[in-house]
Amino acid sequence: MYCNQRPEKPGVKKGMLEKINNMARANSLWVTAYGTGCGAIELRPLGTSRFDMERFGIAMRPTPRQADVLIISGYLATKTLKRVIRVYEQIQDPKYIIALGSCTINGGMYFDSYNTLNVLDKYLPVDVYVMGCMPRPEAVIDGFSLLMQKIKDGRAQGWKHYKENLDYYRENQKKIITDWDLPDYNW
Amino acid sequence: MVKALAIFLPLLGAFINAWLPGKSPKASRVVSYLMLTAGLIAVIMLSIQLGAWNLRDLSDSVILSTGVGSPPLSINLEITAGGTLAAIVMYAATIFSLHRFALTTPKSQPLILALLTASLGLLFATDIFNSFVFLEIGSIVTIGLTAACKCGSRWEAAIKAALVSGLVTILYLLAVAVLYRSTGMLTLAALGNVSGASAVIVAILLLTVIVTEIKAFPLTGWGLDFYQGTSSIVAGLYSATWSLAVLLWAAKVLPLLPIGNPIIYAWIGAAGLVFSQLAGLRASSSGRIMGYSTSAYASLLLVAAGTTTGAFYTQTVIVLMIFSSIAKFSLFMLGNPEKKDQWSGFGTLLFLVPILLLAGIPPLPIFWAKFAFLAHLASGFPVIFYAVLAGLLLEAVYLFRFWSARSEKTGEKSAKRPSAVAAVLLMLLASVWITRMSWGALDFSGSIIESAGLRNIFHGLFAIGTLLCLPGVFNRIGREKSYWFWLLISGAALTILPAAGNGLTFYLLWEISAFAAVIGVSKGTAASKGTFWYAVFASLSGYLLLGGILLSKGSFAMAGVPAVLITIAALVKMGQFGTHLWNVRTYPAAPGTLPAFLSGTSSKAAVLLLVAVAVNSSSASLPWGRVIAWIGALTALGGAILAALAPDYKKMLAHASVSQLGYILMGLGLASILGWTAAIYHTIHHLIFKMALFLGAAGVLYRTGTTEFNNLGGLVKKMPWTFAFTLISVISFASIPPLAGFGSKWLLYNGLIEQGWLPVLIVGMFASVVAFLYSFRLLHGVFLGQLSPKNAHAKEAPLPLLIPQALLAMAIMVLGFKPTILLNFLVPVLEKIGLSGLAPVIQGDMVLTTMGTWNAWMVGLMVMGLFGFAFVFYWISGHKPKYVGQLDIGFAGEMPPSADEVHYSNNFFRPYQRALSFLPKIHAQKIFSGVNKTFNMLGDGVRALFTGDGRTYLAHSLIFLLLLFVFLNGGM
Amino acid sequence: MGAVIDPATDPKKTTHLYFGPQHPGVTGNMSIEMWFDGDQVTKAITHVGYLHRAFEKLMEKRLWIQNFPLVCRICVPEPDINEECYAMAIEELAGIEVPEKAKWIRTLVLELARFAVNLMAFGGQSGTLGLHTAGMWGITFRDFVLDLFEELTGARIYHIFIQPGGVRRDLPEGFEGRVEAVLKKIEERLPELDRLVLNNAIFKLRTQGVGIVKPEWIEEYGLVGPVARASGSTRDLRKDAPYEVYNQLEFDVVTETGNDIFARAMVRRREISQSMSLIRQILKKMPKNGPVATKLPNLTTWRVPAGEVYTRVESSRGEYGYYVVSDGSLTPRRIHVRGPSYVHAVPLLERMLVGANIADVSNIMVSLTTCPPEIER
Amino acid sequence: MIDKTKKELEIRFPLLKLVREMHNYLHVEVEKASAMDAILMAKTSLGFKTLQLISSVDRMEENLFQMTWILENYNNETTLLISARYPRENCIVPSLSDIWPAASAFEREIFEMFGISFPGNPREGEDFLLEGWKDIPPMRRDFLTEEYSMKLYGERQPREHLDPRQYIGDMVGEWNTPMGQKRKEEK
Amino acid sequence: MGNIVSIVLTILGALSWGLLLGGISRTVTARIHGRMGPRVTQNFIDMWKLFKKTSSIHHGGMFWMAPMFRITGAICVLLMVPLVIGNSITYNMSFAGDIFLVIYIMFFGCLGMALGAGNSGHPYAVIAVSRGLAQMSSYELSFSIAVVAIAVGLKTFRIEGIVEAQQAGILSWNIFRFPFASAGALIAFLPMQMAYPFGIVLAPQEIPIGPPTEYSSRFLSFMFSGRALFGTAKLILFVSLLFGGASNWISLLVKTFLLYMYPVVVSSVFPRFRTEQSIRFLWFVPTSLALVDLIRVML
Repeated sequence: MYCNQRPEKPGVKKGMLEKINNMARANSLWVTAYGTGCGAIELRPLGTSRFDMERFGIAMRPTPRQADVLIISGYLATKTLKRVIRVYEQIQDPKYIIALGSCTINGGMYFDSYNTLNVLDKYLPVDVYVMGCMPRPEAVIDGFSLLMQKIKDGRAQGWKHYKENLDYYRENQKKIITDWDLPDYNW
Repeated sequence: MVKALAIFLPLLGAFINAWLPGKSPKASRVVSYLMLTAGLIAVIMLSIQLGAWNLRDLSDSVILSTGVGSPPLSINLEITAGGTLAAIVMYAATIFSLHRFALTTPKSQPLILALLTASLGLLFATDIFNSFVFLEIGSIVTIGLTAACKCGSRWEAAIKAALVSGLVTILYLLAVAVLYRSTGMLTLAALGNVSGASAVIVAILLLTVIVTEIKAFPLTGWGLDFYQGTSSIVAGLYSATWSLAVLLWAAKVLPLLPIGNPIIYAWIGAAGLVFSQLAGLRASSSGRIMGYSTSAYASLLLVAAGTTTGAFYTQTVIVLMIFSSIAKFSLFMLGNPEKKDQWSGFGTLLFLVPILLLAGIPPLPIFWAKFAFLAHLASGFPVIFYAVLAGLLLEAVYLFRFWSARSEKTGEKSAKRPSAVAAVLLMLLASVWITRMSWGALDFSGSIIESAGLRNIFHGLFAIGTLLCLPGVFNRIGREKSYWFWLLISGAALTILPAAGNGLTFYLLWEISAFAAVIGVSKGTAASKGTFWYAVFASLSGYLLLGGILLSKGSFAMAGVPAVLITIAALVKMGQFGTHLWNVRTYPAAPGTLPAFLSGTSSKAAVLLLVAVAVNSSSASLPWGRVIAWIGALTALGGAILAALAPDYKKMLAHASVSQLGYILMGLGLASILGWTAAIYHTIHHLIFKMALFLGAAGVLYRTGTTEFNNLGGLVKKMPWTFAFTLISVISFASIPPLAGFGSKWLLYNGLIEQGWLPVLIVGMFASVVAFLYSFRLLHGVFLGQLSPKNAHAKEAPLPLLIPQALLAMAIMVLGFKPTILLNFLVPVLEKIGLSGLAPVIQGDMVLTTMGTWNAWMVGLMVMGLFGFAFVFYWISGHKPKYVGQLDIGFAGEMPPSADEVHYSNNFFRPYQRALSFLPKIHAQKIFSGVNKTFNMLGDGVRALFTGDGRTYLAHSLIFLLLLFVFLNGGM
Repeated sequence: MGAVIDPATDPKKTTHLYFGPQHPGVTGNMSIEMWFDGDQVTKAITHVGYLHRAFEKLMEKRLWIQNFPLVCRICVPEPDINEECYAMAIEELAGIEVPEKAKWIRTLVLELARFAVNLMAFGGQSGTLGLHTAGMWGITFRDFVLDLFEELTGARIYHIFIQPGGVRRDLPEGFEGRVEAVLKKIEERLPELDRLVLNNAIFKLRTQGVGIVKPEWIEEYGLVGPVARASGSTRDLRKDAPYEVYNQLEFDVVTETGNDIFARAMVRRREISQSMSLIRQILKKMPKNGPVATKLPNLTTWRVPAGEVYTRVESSRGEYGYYVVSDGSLTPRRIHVRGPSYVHAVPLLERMLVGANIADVSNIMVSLTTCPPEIER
Repeated sequence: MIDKTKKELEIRFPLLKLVREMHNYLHVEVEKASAMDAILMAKTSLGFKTLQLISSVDRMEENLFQMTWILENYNNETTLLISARYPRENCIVPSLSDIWPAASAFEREIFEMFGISFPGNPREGEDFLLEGWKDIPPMRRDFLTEEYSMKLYGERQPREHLDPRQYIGDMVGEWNTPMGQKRKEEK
Repeated sequence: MGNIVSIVLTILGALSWGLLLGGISRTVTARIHGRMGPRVTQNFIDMWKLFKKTSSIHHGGMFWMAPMFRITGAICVLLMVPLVIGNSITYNMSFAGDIFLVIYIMFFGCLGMALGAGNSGHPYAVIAVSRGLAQMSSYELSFSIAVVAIAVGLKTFRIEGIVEAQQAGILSWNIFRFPFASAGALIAFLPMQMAYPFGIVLAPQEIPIGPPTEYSSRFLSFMFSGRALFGTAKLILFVSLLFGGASNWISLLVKTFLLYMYPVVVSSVFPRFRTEQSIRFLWFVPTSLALVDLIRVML
């Protein structure tokens, strides 16, 4: 029914071709359409005339299978975290996470809430954080350009990190998702 | 001495028995058996002596005089050759039923023997007063037997019988008085001597008596109630002895009646046949159905008396009456349906043979009589012919309904009864014997299709189609035991079919094939409904075909009405334009590989029939070709839409089959070379892919036990080869190049445009696009999507099913890539037939028409090349995707609940359905139920005559008498 | 519509699917669990809680004034009503008088917010049907309004502008002119948007007669706002229970009788015009001078007197209520937020979707302008 | 209008307390035994046909739950709040879900948040806001959200840099995991 | 040999042209929205990125093979249509079949796509296929009526023949000679290109996002190139059928570009139909238009 294999360790690729690939990856970031939090409201102006993220090749894709980037637009409730893990693992490599808002960094104003996790980094490998509550569209674009730069430099390796340290992430995830019913390996 | 013994041994037995009873039942039984066996031997000897077994000449007779003086004081019997045959039946029936009486009503043995004596007496009586005596004995014994049996409404039945016999007595005695007064003689021959007013009176009175006694239509009521009221054993014995005797006596008397023009019998009979069979449609209890059937045969007797004379009359009547009696006897013996006892497959079959016999299905004996008789009618009495045809069809309908209702209760224990088994065996033997007699000459010398090429194509198709279905019969489930035998018979008959040299041969093979298949279908689990529909529509097409053949005197060179009838017969067989109902019900019900045979192979018999009609006509075309093409086009469209909405794999294939046959009709309707090329090409193509699909369906059914789309899905993981072959077939019938299906469409469209039939073309093209809907539905519903956990155990279909599919898939490839192999053979053949239009030009691999080009080989190379290139590119580009489970889908971030729930299957094309909703919902189903309702209403109307009240029946008789009087008097 | 199959009776005949949370057609982070037969929904269950941040729990832990940053986050598109509602409750409990000018500014802020939301929702309605042009334009127009907010409050989305006893600051210099300029700019483009959406034959085909809210459901479910007003209701708290200065403004309650999605779009469209007129009236009638806030006690030790109150404000989605319980301590005892989406998205949506086409699910949901955070808080 | 409502209610039920009375606004507290009767009477004969909210306040000190039903009369814009107090242990309150379909969702939430049971609500116990919650109902006063959050989601991360750029910079995505820690130490 | 070279060049050229047109159309749509829009080469970058993603998943054989079906079907259509009239080397495979073959071979890719979607097991994909097939069966009706009307009117099914018959000046183009049939075919062109208001197959807000919902990475890039190729092939086919074909490369590019802009512009101003509305519209409006010319031809 589901996948039952551990993910393979991705190899390290270098060379000219990989640089070209990275250029292409950086200039064609497809974002999973999943507004996980309140930051999603600022993603909509991002697509319209003033900010127009399509200029950078950033587009929204409705399904995770076809996307490259997952935007965590703010705090994550535990109920959402489960879905986000599922969505993230269904994105194909290489994949990146941009986390918006202070609340993803250390809990922000919800640091003492029983239902929102504080440090997203423990559960998913974040490539770029964007500060603010909520971040302005300009800030989000800035985050994207940072991500693009990281991809071009070959430093956006969160997905590799996730695969290498899957046990660590799983342990953390299972700690807070009490009714864990996701498959352990899930691509 | 032998003669007398033959008649009076039973009487002696009766007396002994009457004297013995109570003291030693065993002794009485021994006596009875002794007497009866001796009598039987005597009768057989007599029959051999008279040469009755020859059947062609039944005129011999011996006179047996008893006592002194002349009748009526003595009993003078004329033992005719035919009569001896009937006497054998009577003896045999009595012997067979004796032990059952011994079990139920031991004291009735004298009555039984008396009944036999009365029957024999009546059968051979030459004197009108002697006849009266036997009639009276028979009536009284009947009443006694009825009253002695242990069934609920026996008294009613007995009293009704008594009332009627009272009336009959009065009328009969009146007639005797008048006759005697007029001629001074009481022999039957004297009837010819009366003249004037007394002749009329005698005729009217006796006719009323006869019609009442034989239970022909207007005076059927009491007989129905009698059959319904009494126990099955009494009814069985009654129909095999007394009823048979009365019928044959009537047959003897009727020609002698002093009526100006005997055609009046035929009119009474024909009208009675239609009306009583209409009423029969409403009958539900077995007794009543037998009653109606008796009425049908009585009516046939009247028709025969009115239209035929001499030896032919005798033969017809003897065969019809004797075998119908045997059939009824065995049906009654096989049990009373109300008892709801369980039946095995063998029991069902046992039950089917008498039904087939009654319905007049070849090669059973009644068919021969009916065939000759109908041929005679067709040559001289067209209106009566149509009426009789319609009546017989109606009879077949209710008989088959009776059987299907009966076989629904099949299951555990067999209710085999030795007597019934014997009767059935006897019938089968008799049929072999009578077939040998060759009433109509079977002819294989020159085929109805002169062109050897065409003939060979059809021979090959039928043979291959049958052969490919055979391996799969080894994989069957449960009750579907011996359908392979019937498949083989049906296929064999089909294979010979193109060689048939005349109409009769064709019809015979056609019906054998159809009804062997009916029996095969009945082997399926829960197949009763499907079998019923198939049997009814097979009868319909059979009777239409018969009508056409008879009207054109057995030859296929025909035009006008016979051609139309035969065309309709073919359309019914193909399930076109509303008659698809039987396909849709039969194919899902049929067991194992039988649907593949039915849809792929058997339906091609209709194509052959149409081809035969067309090639034998003067212009090498079908009557009303344009109408036929339209029927084909509309059926193609309607069938495709219905297929898209079907919820069941086999049902969908059935609709699809009907739809695809529509294309063949479009081609045949064209009557141009291109059209025919397309039609024959598509015939072959349809055989190939439809067999492959149905064999695939058989595999799926075998492995999963279901064909409902809701319960299937995802089987590609389990049955990859079946899927691959199905996919090839689907791509082909969706007419996607480079597989074979495109060729037929291309040729057809070219043909249609050549003739300028653009509207037909548009409908056809639309239908071919709608075919995508169901082609995908089929693949998805069964093979794609989520695999239900229930089917997780399923394996690949067994090899006997797979190998034929593989061969067929290969054939599709070959036909698709190199259609010129076929076209090079086909086009010259068709050019010779004399069709209009230009033939396609074949240059190497290129096929050219005046407007279009098609190079299947290049297209095939291109597609395969590109596909192969893409394939290789996939491999060498180092793309190694990871296989994930079926539930690992992007499910909006949630977890899919279960494969069953996620699989999308029910109401697959609901938006399409909704878009269609502006159309009035004309379902063929509704039309047919409308027809059914109308017939039921008519039937009810007729049925209302038979109130079940004895007085009404008396009134009927009197009214009949009055009407006869008015009518005959006016006539004179 | 054929007979509706109950998934419980025949699971094989229905397909079970989640519409959301990760779904482009769903409004925010929520999901609808659906069973459908063919493409007709036979059963729907709304799932919420993906955004549950425990606001009500957190508010019990924080000072009265500290809760302002929290309450505005309860509704993302239109945060000001939360501030207004909460402020009204505190004022009611503590008996604080709001200066006249502050009332006008609050009304202005509320109307601007309603204006912005309706622009987005009106365009978004056609956006779900694939007419992205209108959706893009609507969000672009809204951006102009957000600029005004940014100038006024310093933030685009979460303004935290209203405070007990007034607002944070007075209008900046020349603000009226800039508001007028934005209104004018949008007003010029609106006819084009109308032509694109309301005059679009296919938009009408998709929305008329779809997503019917029967008038008798209004009282049964407690429907409010445009959803109720599109079904013939004439309820509008601004008219019926006026707060701030709405009783000094001239406007008619927008109401339609179509009961369907088109009527709801029409209500929103007409409320855009209404808001523009109201904003103009406010700018015209607003007193030029005067205090904008009352002096409050030391906020770190401020104890709001004990008591319970339920305050209501008309938001762009309808009546918005705060049930505030104070026990006289530094922090609130209990704050219960009642957003209009609560009944719209849970019981009403579950009922509306039964028998709906799967193509219309998103359409129907967007027409209710569901805002999940106000359901789950 | 309000006076009439108050009078009608007073005749039938002993009002424990008149909590607040304003223009078109009435908040009364009744005995828990008569709460349902009062609500039904308000619906049937006083015109309060709409249920706006069902709320619950945890009065832990008094060992009580205070239930409040907020009803509205749409015809004259009157709000009626009816409160009743129930003992805190094994609290059972009659359900209104067969009278107002909207009540079901409110009651599900209160069941989840306070553990107050509403027998008669067919959908009671279905997950509403939380998923797989195992602790005591979170809205109870004795549930300590901060401690819970600390325990489950970890301490709030202290800032090491004041420059946000550095804080969220390149190290993000690596330093929480064991491997990241090692790398960090190496640096 | 020359033929093979021509075929290879045709495929590569059509792929690039299709992707470029896609990029341009994104820009045009963005301009209508009031945005800048992406670079015109964005589609190439997307393709490259998808092709070079390092992992991908599949759900079984048909899922795996569907993009191959798609590409094969698209290239077949492409090769069956002569590109530049008079330049026989660009006729590619068009000698092997006529317009009927083209109509039917168009389904090859669609069926493959549908099978892949079915094998993915995702209900949305299957719903989309059900919608798509239902719609396809409707627009093919009007399209085939139009084609039959034109072919019968010109007395040839061969595409070269149809194009050659239009070489006598602009008024001999079929769009002027068969205006109603052309109108019907052009309306059918919209759903063929999945343009709104007929874009019910890839409806992101309803069934995200139709058949390719499970496709990722390299599969998706194949899918997109198939789509680009198929789009170009259909453009060339329509140019040949209605707009006089192309007598040189420039006119081929200009005509296909202009024709491509037509669905792009139309889809910017219409929302989607519901499936049954779309089907009914296609059954009645374009079909009746095309029937007018068919009847004219018959008389």
